[in-house]
Amino acid sequence: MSDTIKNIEEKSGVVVISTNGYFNNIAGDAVLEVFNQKMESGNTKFLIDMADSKVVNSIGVSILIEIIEKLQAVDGKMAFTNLAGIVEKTFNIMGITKYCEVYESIEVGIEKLS
Amino acid sequence: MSDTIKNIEEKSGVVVISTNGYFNNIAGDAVLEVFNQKMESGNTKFLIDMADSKVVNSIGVSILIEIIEKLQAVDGKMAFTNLAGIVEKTFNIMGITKYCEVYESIEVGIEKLS
Amino acid sequence: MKNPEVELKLPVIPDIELTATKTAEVISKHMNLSEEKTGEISMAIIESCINAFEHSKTKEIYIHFIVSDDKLTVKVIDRGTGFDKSKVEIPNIENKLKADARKRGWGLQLVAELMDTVEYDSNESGTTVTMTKKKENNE
Amino acid sequence: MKNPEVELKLPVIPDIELTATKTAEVISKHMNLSEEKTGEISMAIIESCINAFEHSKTKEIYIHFIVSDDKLTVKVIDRGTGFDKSKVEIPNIENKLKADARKRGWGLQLVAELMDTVEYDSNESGTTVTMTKKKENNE
Ligand SMILES: Nc1ncnc2c1ncn2[C@@H]1O[C@H](COP(=O)(O)OP(=O)(O)O)[C@@H](O)[C@H]1O
Ligand SMILES: Nc1ncnc2c1ncn2[C@@H]1O[C@H](COP(=O)(O)OP(=O)(O)O)[C@@H](O)[C@H]1O
Repeated sequence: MSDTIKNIEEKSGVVVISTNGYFNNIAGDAVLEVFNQKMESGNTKFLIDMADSKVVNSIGVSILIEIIEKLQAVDGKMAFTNLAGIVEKTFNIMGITKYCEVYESIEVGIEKLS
Repeated sequence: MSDTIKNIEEKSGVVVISTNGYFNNIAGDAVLEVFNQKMESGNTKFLIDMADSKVVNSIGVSILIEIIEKLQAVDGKMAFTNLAGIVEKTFNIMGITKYCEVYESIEVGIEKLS
Repeated sequence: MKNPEVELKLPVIPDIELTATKTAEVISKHMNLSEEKTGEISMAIIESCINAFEHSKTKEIYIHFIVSDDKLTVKVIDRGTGFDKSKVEIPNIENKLKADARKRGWGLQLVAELMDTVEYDSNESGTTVTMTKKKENNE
Repeated sequence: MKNPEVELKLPVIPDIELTATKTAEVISKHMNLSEEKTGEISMAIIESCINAFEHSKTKEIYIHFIVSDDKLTVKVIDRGTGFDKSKVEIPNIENKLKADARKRGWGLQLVAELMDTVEYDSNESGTTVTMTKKKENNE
Protein backbone atom coordinates (compact mmCIF):
# COMPACT_ATOMS: atom_id res chain seq x y z
CA MET A 1 0.00 0.00 0.00
CA SER A 2 1.34 3.45 -0.85
CA ASP A 3 0.93 6.54 1.33
CA THR A 4 -1.66 7.83 -1.12
CA ILE A 5 -3.92 4.81 -0.56
CA LYS A 6 -5.09 4.24 2.98
CA ASN A 7 -7.10 1.08 2.56
CA ILE A 8 -8.40 -1.44 0.03
CA GLU A 9 -11.15 -3.89 0.88
CA GLU A 10 -13.77 -6.03 -0.83
CA LYS A 11 -17.29 -6.19 0.54
CA SER A 12 -20.36 -7.73 -1.11
CA GLY A 13 -18.51 -7.79 -4.41
CA VAL A 14 -17.54 -4.10 -4.24
CA VAL A 15 -13.89 -3.01 -4.13
CA VAL A 16 -13.58 -0.06 -1.74
CA ILE A 17 -10.45 2.04 -2.26
CA SER A 18 -9.80 4.72 0.38
CA THR A 19 -7.41 7.44 -0.71
CA ASN A 20 -5.15 9.49 1.53
CA GLY A 21 -4.00 13.11 1.20
CA TYR A 22 -3.64 15.33 -1.87
CA PHE A 23 -5.26 13.55 -4.83
CA ASN A 24 -2.66 14.44 -7.48
CA ASN A 25 -1.13 12.43 -10.35
CA ILE A 26 0.67 10.11 -7.91
CA ALA A 27 -2.54 9.31 -6.03
CA GLY A 28 -4.49 8.95 -9.30
CA ASP A 29 -1.91 6.52 -10.66
CA ALA A 30 -2.01 4.53 -7.42
CA VAL A 31 -5.79 4.15 -7.71
CA LEU A 32 -5.48 3.20 -11.39
CA GLU A 33 -2.96 0.51 -10.51
CA VAL A 34 -5.23 -1.03 -7.87
CA PHE A 35 -8.14 -0.76 -10.30
CA ASN A 36 -6.23 -2.55 -13.05
CA GLN A 37 -5.25 -5.41 -10.75
CA LYS A 38 -8.76 -5.83 -9.40
CA MET A 39 -10.32 -5.63 -12.85
CA GLU A 40 -7.96 -8.35 -14.06
CA SER A 41 -9.19 -10.57 -11.26
CA GLY A 42 -12.76 -9.97 -12.41
CA ASN A 43 -14.03 -7.08 -10.26
CA THR A 44 -16.32 -4.56 -11.96
CA LYS A 45 -17.73 -2.54 -9.04
CA PHE A 46 -15.62 0.11 -7.37
CA LEU A 47 -16.27 2.59 -4.57
CA ILE A 48 -13.69 5.34 -4.08
CA ASP A 49 -13.73 6.74 -0.55
CA MET A 50 -12.18 10.22 -0.50
CA ALA A 51 -12.75 11.14 3.15
CA ASP A 52 -9.05 11.87 3.59
CA SER A 53 -8.52 13.63 0.26
CA LYS A 54 -10.00 17.09 0.70
CA VAL A 55 -7.69 18.54 -1.95
CA VAL A 56 -7.44 17.28 -5.54
CA ASN A 57 -6.00 18.45 -8.83
CA SER A 58 -7.29 17.92 -12.34
CA ILE A 59 -4.38 15.68 -13.27
CA GLY A 60 -5.35 13.21 -10.55
CA VAL A 61 -9.03 13.44 -11.41
CA SER A 62 -8.36 12.94 -15.15
CA ILE A 63 -7.01 9.51 -14.35
CA LEU A 64 -10.47 8.62 -13.03
CA ILE A 65 -11.86 9.31 -16.51
CA GLU A 66 -9.57 6.58 -17.80
CA ILE A 67 -11.12 4.22 -15.25
CA ILE A 68 -14.65 5.21 -16.31
CA GLU A 69 -13.73 4.44 -19.93
CA LYS A 70 -12.39 0.99 -19.03
CA LEU A 71 -15.45 0.22 -16.91
CA GLN A 72 -17.81 1.13 -19.75
CA ALA A 73 -16.25 -1.63 -21.83
CA VAL A 74 -17.18 -4.28 -19.23
CA ASP A 75 -20.43 -2.72 -18.03
CA GLY A 76 -18.87 -2.00 -14.64
CA LYS A 77 -19.50 0.80 -12.17
CA MET A 78 -17.52 3.29 -10.10
CA ALA A 79 -18.99 5.48 -7.36
CA PHE A 80 -17.61 7.91 -4.80
CA THR A 81 -18.17 8.61 -1.14
CA ASN A 82 -17.17 11.19 1.47
CA LEU A 83 -16.40 13.91 -1.07
CA ALA A 84 -15.44 17.36 0.22
CA GLY A 85 -17.64 20.12 -1.21
CA ILE A 86 -15.00 21.41 -3.59
CA VAL A 87 -14.18 17.88 -4.80
CA GLU A 88 -17.81 17.15 -5.64
CA LYS A 89 -18.02 20.53 -7.40
CA THR A 90 -14.93 19.67 -9.44
CA PHE A 91 -16.45 16.30 -10.40
CA ASN A 92 -19.62 18.12 -11.46
CA ILE A 93 -17.77 20.62 -13.62
CA MET A 94 -15.79 17.85 -15.30
CA GLY A 95 -18.92 15.76 -15.83
CA ILE A 96 -17.68 12.77 -13.84
CA THR A 97 -20.88 12.77 -11.79
CA LYS A 98 -22.84 12.09 -14.99
CA TYR A 99 -21.19 8.67 -15.02
CA CYS A 100 -20.63 7.98 -11.33
CA GLU A 101 -22.92 8.26 -8.32
CA VAL A 102 -21.84 10.00 -5.13
CA TYR A 103 -22.99 8.37 -1.88
CA GLU A 104 -22.98 9.73 1.64
CA SER A 105 -21.12 6.84 3.27
CA ILE A 106 -19.16 3.69 2.49
CA GLU A 107 -22.05 1.56 3.79
CA VAL A 108 -24.63 3.19 1.53
CA GLY A 109 -22.22 3.01 -1.40
CA ILE A 110 -21.67 -0.73 -0.97
CA GLU A 111 -25.39 -1.35 -0.60
CA LYS A 112 -26.29 0.58 -3.75
CA LEU A 113 -23.48 -0.86 -5.86
CA SER A 114 -23.82 -4.50 -4.84
CA MET B 1 -18.11 26.39 22.42
CA SER B 2 -15.56 28.21 20.28
CA ASP B 3 -13.98 26.72 17.15
CA THR B 4 -10.74 26.31 19.10
CA ILE B 5 -12.39 24.01 21.66
CA LYS B 6 -13.95 20.85 20.29
CA ASN B 7 -15.36 19.35 23.44
CA ILE B 8 -15.62 19.74 27.22
CA GLU B 9 -16.75 16.91 29.44
CA GLU B 10 -16.51 15.79 33.05
CA LYS B 11 -15.76 12.17 33.88
CA SER B 12 -14.91 10.70 37.31
CA GLY B 13 -14.22 14.20 38.60
CA VAL B 14 -11.83 15.09 35.75
CA VAL B 15 -12.59 17.93 33.33
CA VAL B 16 -11.52 16.88 29.84
CA ILE B 17 -10.98 19.78 27.43
CA SER B 18 -10.37 18.81 23.78
CA THR B 19 -8.78 21.53 21.69
CA ASN B 20 -9.17 22.04 17.97
CA GLY B 21 -6.68 23.37 15.41
CA TYR B 22 -3.70 25.69 15.83
CA PHE B 23 -3.05 26.17 19.54
CA ASN B 24 -2.25 29.90 19.48
CA ASN B 25 -3.17 32.75 21.86
CA ILE B 26 -6.86 32.49 20.93
CA ALA B 27 -6.97 28.76 21.70
CA GLY B 28 -4.93 29.25 24.89
CA ASP B 29 -7.31 31.96 26.10
CA ALA B 30 -10.30 29.74 25.32
CA VAL B 31 -8.84 26.93 27.46
CA LEU B 32 -8.04 29.42 30.25
CA GLU B 33 -11.61 30.66 30.23
CA VAL B 34 -13.05 27.14 30.53
CA PHE B 35 -10.49 26.39 33.24
CA ASN B 36 -11.43 29.50 35.24
CA GLN B 37 -15.13 28.64 35.11
CA LYS B 38 -14.58 25.04 36.10
CA MET B 39 -12.19 25.97 38.90
CA GLU B 40 -14.75 28.39 40.29
CA SER B 41 -17.24 25.56 40.46
CA GLY B 42 -14.73 23.51 42.42
CA ASN B 43 -12.93 21.37 39.84
CA THR B 44 -9.21 20.80 40.39
CA LYS B 45 -8.37 18.01 37.93
CA PHE B 46 -7.96 18.79 34.24
CA LEU B 47 -7.02 16.71 31.21
CA ILE B 48 -6.21 18.59 28.01
CA ASP B 49 -6.70 16.46 24.90
CA MET B 50 -4.68 17.87 22.00
CA ALA B 51 -5.39 15.20 19.38
CA ASP B 52 -6.59 17.87 16.94
CA SER B 53 -3.92 20.47 17.74
CA LYS B 54 -0.80 19.25 15.97
CA VAL B 55 0.57 22.79 15.71
CA VAL B 56 1.12 25.13 18.67
CA ASN B 57 2.92 28.37 19.37
CA SER B 58 4.65 29.51 22.54
CA ILE B 59 2.08 32.23 23.20
CA GLY B 60 -0.67 29.64 23.45
CA VAL B 61 1.48 27.30 25.53
CA SER B 62 2.51 30.11 27.91
CA ILE B 63 -1.11 30.44 28.91
CA LEU B 64 -0.93 26.87 30.20
CA ILE B 65 1.79 27.99 32.63
CA GLU B 66 -0.73 30.41 34.10
CA ILE B 67 -3.07 27.46 34.65
CA ILE B 68 -0.32 25.42 36.32
CA GLU B 69 0.37 28.33 38.69
CA LYS B 70 -3.30 28.61 39.65
CA LEU B 71 -3.59 24.85 40.17
CA GLN B 72 -0.56 24.81 42.49
CA ALA B 73 -2.43 27.15 44.84
CA VAL B 74 -5.29 24.65 45.24
CA ASP B 75 -3.23 21.46 44.99
CA GLY B 76 -4.90 20.64 41.67
CA LYS B 77 -3.57 18.78 38.64
CA MET B 78 -3.42 19.21 34.88
CA ALA B 79 -2.32 16.49 32.44
CA PHE B 80 -2.18 16.13 28.65
CA THR B 81 -3.07 13.47 26.15
CA ASN B 82 -2.68 12.80 22.43
CA LEU B 83 0.27 15.14 22.00
CA ALA B 84 1.96 15.32 18.59
CA GLY B 85 5.70 14.66 18.78
CA ILE B 86 6.67 18.29 18.31
CA VAL B 87 4.12 19.45 20.89
CA GLU B 88 5.49 17.09 23.54
CA LYS B 89 9.01 18.22 22.66
CA THR B 90 7.95 21.86 23.07
CA PHE B 91 6.42 21.05 26.46
CA ASN B 92 9.67 19.34 27.46
CA ILE B 93 11.83 22.30 26.44
CA MET B 94 9.59 24.71 28.33
CA GLY B 95 9.52 22.46 31.40
CA ILE B 96 5.76 22.00 31.42
CA THR B 97 6.19 18.22 31.57
CA LYS B 98 7.96 18.64 34.93
CA TYR B 99 4.60 19.72 36.34
CA CYS B 100 2.14 17.84 34.14
CA GLU B 101 1.96 14.21 33.10
CA VAL B 102 1.40 13.17 29.49
CA TYR B 103 -0.87 10.15 28.96
CA GLU B 104 -1.42 8.05 25.87
CA SER B 105 -5.22 8.32 25.78
CA ILE B 106 -8.16 10.13 27.35
CA GLU B 107 -9.19 6.94 29.16
CA VAL B 108 -5.78 6.42 30.77
CA GLY B 109 -5.61 10.12 31.64
CA ILE B 110 -8.95 10.05 33.45
CA GLU B 111 -8.00 6.88 35.29
CA LYS B 112 -4.68 8.25 36.50
CA LEU B 113 -6.03 11.67 37.48
CA SER B 114 -9.20 10.52 39.25
CA MET C 1 -3.88 46.27 8.30
CA LYS C 2 -5.30 47.89 5.15
CA ASN C 3 -5.23 45.78 1.97
CA PRO C 4 -2.58 43.28 2.99
CA GLU C 5 -0.62 41.55 0.23
CA VAL C 6 1.05 38.18 0.22
CA GLU C 7 3.74 37.29 -2.30
CA LEU C 8 5.06 33.80 -2.88
CA LYS C 9 7.92 32.74 -5.12
CA LEU C 10 7.73 28.99 -5.58
CA PRO C 11 10.12 26.65 -7.39
CA VAL C 12 9.01 23.50 -9.20
CA ILE C 13 8.90 21.03 -6.30
CA PRO C 14 6.17 18.37 -6.16
CA ASP C 15 3.06 19.62 -4.34
CA ILE C 16 4.53 23.08 -3.63
CA GLU C 17 1.18 24.53 -4.78
CA LEU C 18 -0.14 23.41 -1.37
CA THR C 19 1.78 26.34 0.10
CA ALA C 20 -0.49 28.60 -1.91
CA THR C 21 -3.69 26.79 -0.92
CA LYS C 22 -2.73 27.12 2.75
CA THR C 23 -2.20 30.83 2.17
CA ALA C 24 -5.64 31.00 0.57
CA GLU C 25 -7.17 29.28 3.61
CA VAL C 26 -5.60 31.68 6.11
CA ILE C 27 -6.55 34.73 4.05
CA SER C 28 -10.10 33.48 3.43
CA LYS C 29 -10.56 32.97 7.15
CA HIS C 30 -9.22 36.47 7.80
CA MET C 31 -11.68 37.86 5.23
CA ASN C 32 -14.54 35.76 6.65
CA LEU C 33 -15.18 34.05 3.32
CA SER C 34 -17.31 30.90 3.33
CA GLU C 35 -15.74 27.45 3.36
CA GLU C 36 -17.21 26.92 -0.10
CA LYS C 37 -15.42 29.95 -1.53
CA THR C 38 -12.20 28.96 0.19
CA GLY C 39 -12.33 25.60 -1.57
CA GLU C 40 -13.04 27.22 -4.93
CA ILE C 41 -10.16 29.69 -4.58
CA SER C 42 -7.79 26.90 -3.54
CA MET C 43 -8.74 24.71 -6.49
CA ALA C 44 -8.38 27.59 -8.96
CA ILE C 45 -4.93 28.33 -7.55
CA ILE C 46 -3.87 24.69 -7.79
CA GLU C 47 -4.89 24.51 -11.45
CA SER C 48 -3.16 27.76 -12.35
CA CYS C 49 0.03 26.74 -10.54
CA ILE C 50 0.10 23.35 -12.22
CA ASN C 51 -0.30 24.97 -15.62
CA ALA C 52 2.53 27.36 -14.96
CA PHE C 53 4.75 24.53 -13.70
CA GLU C 54 3.87 22.17 -16.54
CA HIS C 55 3.62 24.38 -19.57
CA SER C 56 5.59 27.59 -19.07
CA LYS C 57 9.02 25.89 -19.14
CA THR C 58 10.31 28.01 -16.27
CA LYS C 59 11.68 26.95 -12.93
CA GLU C 60 9.71 29.20 -10.64
CA ILE C 61 6.37 30.93 -10.40
CA TYR C 62 5.02 33.91 -8.44
CA ILE C 63 1.71 34.10 -6.64
CA HIS C 64 0.27 37.34 -5.30
CA PHE C 65 -2.75 37.67 -3.04
CA ILE C 66 -4.33 41.11 -2.73
CA VAL C 67 -7.00 41.54 -0.09
CA SER C 68 -9.53 44.33 -0.42
CA ASP C 69 -12.82 45.05 1.31
CA ASP C 70 -15.02 43.54 -1.39
CA LYS C 71 -12.86 40.85 -2.97
CA LEU C 72 -9.75 38.71 -3.00
CA THR C 73 -7.52 38.99 -6.06
CA VAL C 74 -5.01 36.23 -6.82
CA LYS C 75 -2.35 36.46 -9.51
CA VAL C 76 -0.38 33.46 -10.72
CA ILE C 77 2.59 34.63 -12.75
CA ASP C 78 5.24 32.86 -14.78
CA ARG C 79 7.96 34.26 -17.01
CA GLY C 80 7.68 31.41 -19.47
CA THR C 81 6.61 30.67 -23.03
CA GLY C 82 3.10 32.08 -22.95
CA PHE C 83 0.16 30.60 -24.91
CA ASP C 84 -2.81 31.55 -27.03
CA LYS C 85 -5.93 30.92 -25.00
CA SER C 86 -8.19 31.20 -28.02
CA LYS C 87 -6.60 28.02 -29.38
CA VAL C 88 -7.43 25.97 -26.27
CA GLU C 89 -10.37 23.62 -26.79
CA ILE C 90 -13.20 23.54 -24.26
CA PRO C 91 -13.19 20.03 -22.79
CA ASN C 92 -16.19 17.76 -22.42
CA ILE C 93 -16.42 14.35 -20.84
CA GLU C 94 -18.08 12.60 -23.79
CA ASN C 95 -15.10 13.38 -26.03
CA LYS C 96 -12.66 12.50 -23.28
CA LEU C 97 -14.30 9.07 -22.92
CA LYS C 98 -13.53 8.12 -26.51
CA ALA C 99 -10.75 5.56 -26.85
CA ASP C 100 -7.27 7.13 -26.98
CA ALA C 101 -8.58 10.61 -26.24
CA ARG C 102 -6.33 12.67 -23.94
CA LYS C 103 -8.12 12.73 -20.60
CA ARG C 104 -6.38 15.93 -19.46
CA GLY C 105 -7.21 19.53 -20.39
CA TRP C 106 -9.55 20.67 -17.60
CA GLY C 107 -7.54 23.36 -15.84
CA LEU C 108 -8.69 26.52 -17.64
CA GLN C 109 -12.29 25.34 -17.61
CA LEU C 110 -12.21 24.68 -13.86
CA VAL C 111 -10.67 28.06 -13.09
CA ALA C 112 -13.31 29.79 -15.23
CA GLU C 113 -16.15 28.03 -13.43
CA LEU C 114 -14.77 28.40 -9.91
CA MET C 115 -13.82 32.09 -9.82
CA ASP C 116 -15.89 35.24 -10.30
CA THR C 117 -13.55 36.80 -12.84
CA VAL C 118 -10.47 35.41 -14.62
CA GLU C 119 -8.13 37.16 -17.04
CA TYR C 120 -5.14 35.79 -18.91
CA ASP C 121 -2.38 38.11 -19.96
CA SER C 122 -0.01 35.94 -21.96
CA ASN C 123 2.76 36.63 -24.43
CA GLU C 124 6.29 35.43 -25.23
CA SER C 125 7.59 36.81 -21.94
CA GLY C 126 5.16 34.89 -19.81
CA THR C 127 1.66 34.47 -18.46
CA THR C 128 -0.23 36.25 -15.71
CA VAL C 129 -3.55 34.81 -14.57
CA THR C 130 -5.55 37.35 -12.56
CA MET C 131 -8.58 35.96 -10.80
CA THR C 132 -10.98 37.36 -8.24
CA LYS C 133 -13.50 36.08 -5.74
CA LYS C 134 -16.13 38.50 -4.46
CA LYS C 135 -16.99 38.88 -0.81
CA GLU C 136 -20.73 39.18 -0.17
CA ASN C 137 -21.98 41.92 2.12
CA ASN C 138 -23.13 39.34 4.65
CA GLU C 139 -19.77 37.53 4.77
CA MET D 1 15.91 21.15 -9.80
CA LYS D 2 19.22 22.09 -8.14
CA ASN D 3 19.01 23.99 -4.85
CA PRO D 4 15.45 25.27 -5.16
CA GLU D 5 14.54 28.41 -3.21
CA VAL D 6 11.18 29.51 -1.88
CA GLU D 7 10.50 33.12 -0.93
CA LEU D 8 7.46 34.29 0.99
CA LYS D 9 6.44 37.84 1.78
CA LEU D 10 3.79 37.74 4.49
CA PRO D 11 1.78 40.59 6.00
CA VAL D 12 0.62 40.65 9.63
CA ILE D 13 -2.59 38.61 9.36
CA PRO D 14 -3.57 36.22 12.18
CA ASP D 15 -2.08 32.73 11.65
CA ILE D 16 -0.35 33.66 8.38
CA GLU D 17 2.74 31.86 9.74
CA LEU D 18 0.89 28.63 8.86
CA THR D 19 1.68 29.41 5.23
CA ALA D 20 5.33 29.02 6.14
CA THR D 21 4.83 25.79 8.10
CA LYS D 22 3.01 24.29 5.11
CA THR D 23 5.96 25.31 2.93
CA ALA D 24 8.28 23.62 5.42
CA GLU D 25 6.19 20.43 5.25
CA VAL D 26 6.26 20.27 1.45
CA ILE D 27 9.99 20.98 1.29
CA SER D 28 10.81 18.52 4.09
CA LYS D 29 8.92 15.83 2.25
CA HIS D 30 10.78 16.69 -0.95
CA MET D 31 14.09 16.45 0.97
CA ASN D 32 13.02 13.20 2.65
CA LEU D 33 13.47 14.66 6.13
CA SER D 34 11.91 12.78 9.05
CA GLU D 35 8.54 13.77 10.47
CA GLU D 36 10.33 14.74 13.67
CA LYS D 37 12.59 17.21 11.88
CA THR D 38 9.65 18.60 9.91
CA GLY D 39 7.88 19.38 13.19
CA GLU D 40 10.99 21.02 14.64
CA ILE D 41 11.53 23.19 11.59
CA SER D 42 7.86 24.22 11.57
CA MET D 43 7.90 25.17 15.25
CA ALA D 44 11.12 27.18 14.87
CA ILE D 45 9.59 29.05 11.93
CA ILE D 46 6.40 29.79 13.86
CA GLU D 47 8.36 31.25 16.77
CA SER D 48 10.56 33.36 14.53
CA CYS D 49 7.59 34.66 12.56
CA ILE D 50 5.68 35.56 15.71
CA ASN D 51 8.68 37.46 17.04
CA ALA D 52 9.03 39.43 13.84
CA PHE D 53 5.29 40.19 13.79
CA GLU D 54 5.10 41.11 17.47
CA HIS D 55 8.33 42.94 18.14
CA SER D 56 9.75 44.37 14.93
CA LYS D 57 7.02 46.98 14.47
CA THR D 58 6.81 46.34 10.74
CA LYS D 59 3.87 45.28 8.63
CA GLU D 60 5.43 42.45 6.67
CA ILE D 61 8.09 39.81 6.96
CA TYR D 62 10.09 37.73 4.49
CA ILE D 63 10.85 34.04 4.73
CA HIS D 64 13.37 32.27 2.53
CA PHE D 65 13.90 28.54 2.25
CA ILE D 66 17.12 27.34 0.65
CA VAL D 67 17.38 23.63 -0.10
CA SER D 68 20.80 22.05 -0.44
CA ASP D 69 21.98 18.45 -0.48
CA ASP D 70 22.97 18.30 3.15
CA LYS D 71 20.67 20.81 4.86
CA LEU D 72 17.68 23.11 4.77
CA THR D 73 18.33 26.77 5.54
CA VAL D 74 15.46 29.03 6.59
CA LYS D 75 15.75 32.79 6.94
CA VAL D 76 13.10 34.90 8.68
CA ILE D 77 13.66 38.54 7.89
CA ASP D 78 12.08 41.77 9.08
CA ARG D 79 13.01 45.37 8.38
CA GLY D 80 12.03 46.49 11.87
CA THR D 81 13.55 47.83 15.07
CA GLY D 82 16.11 45.11 15.75
CA PHE D 83 17.10 43.95 19.26
CA ASP D 84 20.08 43.00 21.36
CA LYS D 85 19.99 39.27 21.87
CA SER D 86 22.57 39.39 24.67
CA LYS D 87 20.02 41.27 26.78
CA VAL D 88 17.36 38.56 26.45
CA GLU D 89 17.02 36.45 29.60
CA ILE D 90 17.02 32.67 29.31
CA PRO D 91 13.60 31.53 30.56
CA ASN D 92 12.94 28.81 33.09
CA ILE D 93 9.68 27.43 34.31
CA GLU D 94 10.36 27.85 38.05
CA ASN D 95 10.72 31.62 37.64
CA LYS D 96 7.72 31.77 35.32
CA LEU D 97 5.58 30.05 37.96
CA LYS D 98 6.16 32.80 40.50
CA ALA D 99 3.14 35.03 41.04
CA ASP D 100 2.95 37.95 38.59
CA ALA D 101 5.87 36.67 36.51
CA ARG D 102 5.44 37.14 32.75
CA LYS D 103 4.73 33.66 31.40
CA ARG D 104 5.95 34.51 27.89
CA GLY D 105 9.54 34.67 26.63
CA TRP D 106 10.16 31.19 25.20
CA GLY D 107 10.61 31.86 21.48
CA LEU D 108 14.37 32.27 21.18
CA GLN D 109 14.99 29.35 23.54
CA LEU D 110 12.72 27.05 21.53
CA VAL D 111 14.35 27.98 18.23
CA ALA D 112 17.80 27.37 19.73
CA GLU D 113 16.82 23.91 20.97
CA LEU D 114 14.91 22.83 17.88
CA MET D 115 17.34 23.75 15.09
CA ASP D 116 20.90 22.62 14.39
CA THR D 117 22.29 26.14 13.97
CA VAL D 118 20.71 29.56 14.56
CA GLU D 119 22.19 32.99 13.95
CA TYR D 120 20.69 36.42 14.62
CA ASP D 121 21.79 39.36 12.59
CA SER D 122 20.00 42.31 14.13
CA ASN D 123 20.48 46.08 14.03
CA GLU D 124 18.41 49.24 13.66
CA SER D 125 17.44 48.30 10.11
CA GLY D 126 15.99 44.95 11.03
CA THR D 127 16.54 41.37 12.05
CA THR D 128 17.49 38.29 10.06
CA VAL D 129 17.26 34.90 11.74
CA THR D 130 19.18 32.25 9.80
CA MET D 131 18.58 28.70 10.92
CA THR D 132 19.52 25.32 9.51
CA LYS D 133 18.47 21.71 9.87
CA LYS D 134 20.89 19.03 8.74
CA LYS D 135 19.89 16.13 6.58
CA GLU D 136 21.44 12.82 7.67
CA ASN D 137 23.05 10.59 5.09
CA ASN D 138 20.37 7.97 5.60
CA GLU D 139 17.49 10.39 5.13
N1 LIG E 1 0.95 29.24 -17.80
C1 LIG E 1 0.88 28.65 -19.02
N2 LIG E 1 1.96 28.72 -19.86
C2 LIG E 1 1.92 28.14 -21.09
N3 LIG E 1 0.86 27.44 -21.54
C3 LIG E 1 -0.25 27.32 -20.76
C4 LIG E 1 -0.29 27.92 -19.46
N4 LIG E 1 -1.50 27.65 -18.94
C5 LIG E 1 -2.18 26.93 -19.84
N5 LIG E 1 -1.43 26.72 -20.96
C6 LIG E 1 -1.85 26.00 -22.19
O1 LIG E 1 -3.25 25.79 -22.14
C7 LIG E 1 -3.56 24.41 -22.30
C8 LIG E 1 -4.80 24.04 -21.50
O2 LIG E 1 -4.55 24.07 -20.12
P1 LIG E 1 -5.48 23.26 -19.14
O3 LIG E 1 -6.90 23.56 -19.47
O4 LIG E 1 -5.06 23.54 -17.76
O5 LIG E 1 -5.23 21.74 -19.45
P2 LIG E 1 -3.91 20.84 -19.34
O6 LIG E 1 -2.90 21.59 -18.55
O7 LIG E 1 -4.36 19.62 -18.67
O8 LIG E 1 -3.49 20.63 -20.75
C9 LIG E 1 -2.32 23.68 -21.87
O9 LIG E 1 -2.23 22.40 -22.45
C10 LIG E 1 -1.21 24.63 -22.32
O10 LIG E 1 -0.94 24.44 -23.69
N1 LIG F 1 12.47 40.06 15.22
C1 LIG F 1 12.59 40.74 16.38
N2 LIG F 1 12.56 42.10 16.39
C2 LIG F 1 12.67 42.80 17.53
N3 LIG F 1 12.81 42.21 18.75
C3 LIG F 1 12.84 40.87 18.82
C4 LIG F 1 12.73 40.07 17.65
N4 LIG F 1 12.79 38.76 18.02
C5 LIG F 1 12.93 38.76 19.36
N5 LIG F 1 12.97 40.02 19.86
C6 LIG F 1 13.15 40.40 21.29
O1 LIG F 1 13.56 39.26 22.02
C7 LIG F 1 12.70 39.03 23.12
C8 LIG F 1 12.57 37.56 23.43
O2 LIG F 1 11.83 36.90 22.40
P1 LIG F 1 11.15 35.50 22.71
O3 LIG F 1 12.16 34.62 23.37
O4 LIG F 1 10.57 34.99 21.47
O5 LIG F 1 10.02 35.80 23.76
P2 LIG F 1 8.70 36.71 23.63
O6 LIG F 1 8.48 37.05 22.19
O7 LIG F 1 7.62 35.85 24.18
O8 LIG F 1 9.00 37.91 24.47
C9 LIG F 1 11.38 39.69 22.75
O9 LIG F 1 10.63 40.05 23.87
C10 LIG F 1 11.86 40.90 21.95
O10 LIG F 1 12.22 41.95 22.81
